[in-house]
Formats: sequence, C-alpha cells, structure tokens
Amino acid sequence: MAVTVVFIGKLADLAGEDEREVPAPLTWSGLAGVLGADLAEAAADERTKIAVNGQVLADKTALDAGDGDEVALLPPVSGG
Amino acid sequence: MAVTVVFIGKLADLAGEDEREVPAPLTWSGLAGVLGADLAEAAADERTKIAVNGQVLADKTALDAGDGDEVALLPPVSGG
Amino acid sequence: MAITVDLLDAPFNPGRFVGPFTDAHPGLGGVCTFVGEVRSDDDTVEALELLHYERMTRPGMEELAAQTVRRFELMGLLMVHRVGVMYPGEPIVLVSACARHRRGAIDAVDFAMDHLKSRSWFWKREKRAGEWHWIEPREQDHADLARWGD
Amino acid sequence: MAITVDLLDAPFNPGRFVGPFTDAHPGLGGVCTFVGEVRSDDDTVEALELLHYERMTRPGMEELAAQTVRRFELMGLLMVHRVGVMYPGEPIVLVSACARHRRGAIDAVDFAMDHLKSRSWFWKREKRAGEWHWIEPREQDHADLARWGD
Repeated sequence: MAVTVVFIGKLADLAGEDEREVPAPLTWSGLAGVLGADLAEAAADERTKIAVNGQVLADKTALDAGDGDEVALLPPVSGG
Repeated sequence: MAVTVVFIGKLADLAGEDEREVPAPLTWSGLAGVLGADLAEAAADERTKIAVNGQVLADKTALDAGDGDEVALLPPVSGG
Repeated sequence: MAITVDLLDAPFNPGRFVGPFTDAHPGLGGVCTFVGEVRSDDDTVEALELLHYERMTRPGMEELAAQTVRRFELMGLLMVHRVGVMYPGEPIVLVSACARHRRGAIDAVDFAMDHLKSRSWFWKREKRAGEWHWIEPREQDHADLARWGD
Repeated sequence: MAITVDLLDAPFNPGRFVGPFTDAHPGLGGVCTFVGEVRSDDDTVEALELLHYERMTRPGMEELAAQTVRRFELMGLLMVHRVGVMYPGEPIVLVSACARHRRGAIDAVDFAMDHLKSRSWFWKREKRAGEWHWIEPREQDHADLARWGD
C-alpha cells in the first residue's frame, strides 16, 4: 500500500533523501500533506515535471499514483 | 633555357607523360606550337586552370613563363 | 546496422569504443565522432557530477538514438554517456555515427549532441571552492535545439 | 594551439593520429573527428586513385587549416589526406578539431570537409572492371560549399 517518491538533484537536497515511501494513493492535492509545504511548492514550480513509472505527466495536477507506483519529481534538466 | 610543363590527371593521359621540358619562354599563343593541338585545346577548356610556380593565373591567356618556371595544366579538381 | 547506447559510471577511453564501432561497419563512407570533456576553463571548477534517473535516462537515450538513425539514414550509431563525479579532462560524452555519406554522419552527431545537451534526463552540479552548485539549463541549449524544428 | 597537415601515400590508422592529437590539448571542451573511407557501394569499384600536385596541394591544405582555425576559434586542428591508390575500406581523409565548445568543433569539421572535397587540389579516378575512369566534380560538392558563403 505504498508509493515510492523519487527526488532528483536539488529536490533530493530539499527532501534530504533520494526517495521516500509514502502511503497510496498519492494525488496532486495530497502532495503538500504527504511531502510537506517546501517540496509541494517545488513540485508546483512550472519547470518541475512529474513522472509516474517513468512517464512524464502532461498535466501534473492529474497525479494519481497507486500502490507500487514510482513517482519522480524532476527539476529542469541541465544537459549532459 | 627551359620551362617544365606539368600535366595532371587526364591531361597527363593526353600528354602521355607527367611532365615535359620545353624551351623558354612559353606563352599562351605559343602553347599549340609547343604542346600540340590536342593539349592546347584541352588547356583552352574553360574548366582547365594554369598555374605558374604553384600560382593559378587569373587570366591564363596572360601566360608568359621563363627559364626555370614550372607551368602546370590543371583539370577540374574532383575532390578529396 | 547497430545502435549502441551506454551509461558509464567510471572514466572511459573513447578510442576503445570508436575503433571496434568503425570496424563493425564495413562499406561505410564516413564516420563522425564527437567527444565532450569536462572543461578546465578556469581553476575554479574542481569537479562535475552528472545525475541520471535510470528508468527515464536510458530509454530516452535509446529513443534519441533510434530517431537519429532514422533521420540521417545511418549505418550505425554509438552513444556513450558518463554519470557520476568527473574531473577536468575526463570524457563526458561520446557520439559516433557511421553513414554512407559524410553529411549524414556529421549532421547526425550535431543533432544527437544538441538533443543530449538539452533534452536528455541529466542533472548537473559543479564543485567550486569545495561547494557543490546545481547547474540550470542554458538559453544557448534551447537555441541549439530550435535549429532542428522537432 | 597546433595545426597538423599531412599527405600520406600509404594506409593509415586514424586512431593513431586522434589519440595523441586529443591528448595534446588539455582543457578542451570537445573534439570532433571525421574519417572518410573508400566506399564499397557496389562491387564495381575495385580501387580509387587520388593524385595531387605537391607544390599546390599541401599549401592549399595548410591555408584551409589556418582559415578553419581562425573562423571557428579552434584550439587545434588535424588534417590528414591520403594520396595514391586506395582500396574499399581504407581511410581517405581525417579531420579532427579541438575547441572549447562543441559547436565550434563540429562546424569546423563540416567546413573543412566541404572545402577539402570541392576546393582542394586533388584529382580522382576509379577503377571499374579493370579500367580507370577520371571522376568529374559533383554538383553536390558545389552546393555544399555554397553553405559557407566564402
């Protein structure tokens, strides 16, 4: 009954860890309650993308992850 | 009292040799008399360039090579 | 036709990849290769770290490689990227393209590099004076990408 | 900054040139390399011969190399060309450019190759069914050159 949230780059710095298990389901409106205000604010930044199981959400406010899903919070890529 | 005439590529085929010593001076009007009609005609082809001591003549009809000069007849380059 | 995509977490020698790659494509007209290294612009950058997200970074590179091969009608494409901590002078990225004609090979490398630099799932930070700093996307990278109209 | 121009009358291994060339430019951001080989498009081309005129071909390549370095602000440029009789699969030409930024390195190779292919003092013939045939300039080569507006 868990969702794995993966934090990348500076969002991992903010979270203080690379990933965290949170209770399913995880929705956009539930994000602040689960991750805290700072991370929810960073997730809301227009340049932050959210992927579920490796697929980027076209509309991240439609987030609705269930048991076993992996949700990644992706800051802007800085290039290889 | 000689000019070296260098033939490149298909002009060497036409000349039957890679170079030839001819009496100085060698001028445009004297070319047919010295090299023969076939080579003079090939030299007159608008795509054929003439170089004297490695410098391409802007106007090949101004050819006027003296003793020790090297005159090259250059067909169109075909690329490396 | 062969596509090779790899992510490496330790220093690599580009020649070790390019030689066998070229030899594997008899009949090629040209092979173009780009190697990007950690610059030592100044003495302030002590190290660079590239992070990736395996389940997105690798599929993204594979899709880019397939797209590049189709667009430029390549005979083969090699795409190798470092992740982890790197020091000035170490190779970061290697892209090599085999084609029947030179224009395809050169343009393919140009295209693949522009996309790797701006649209791939990598995050970068630099260490200066003992402190790590996250690198934001550069405007130039987006301008580079706009050249391809895709 | 180093410019190396060479004409070779025997087969060569590009890696033997590129490795030391790259190593000689610490601090580079990127190195782009193009190697052109004798294609085996079909079985009809048995061999290719490139003729040159030493007193014009070598200075012409040196001038092209210097122009390329200036135009793309390179850290170094390597330009090696075969002459003589070559067989399918053998390298004909190698151009490698070191620069601080990738765009300079890639564009420099593109520029140098277009000019080598269409404006350098080389004459080519191909052997098909035992007969040698002179190769005329290709329209495409001139179109390639027109891209650079020089």
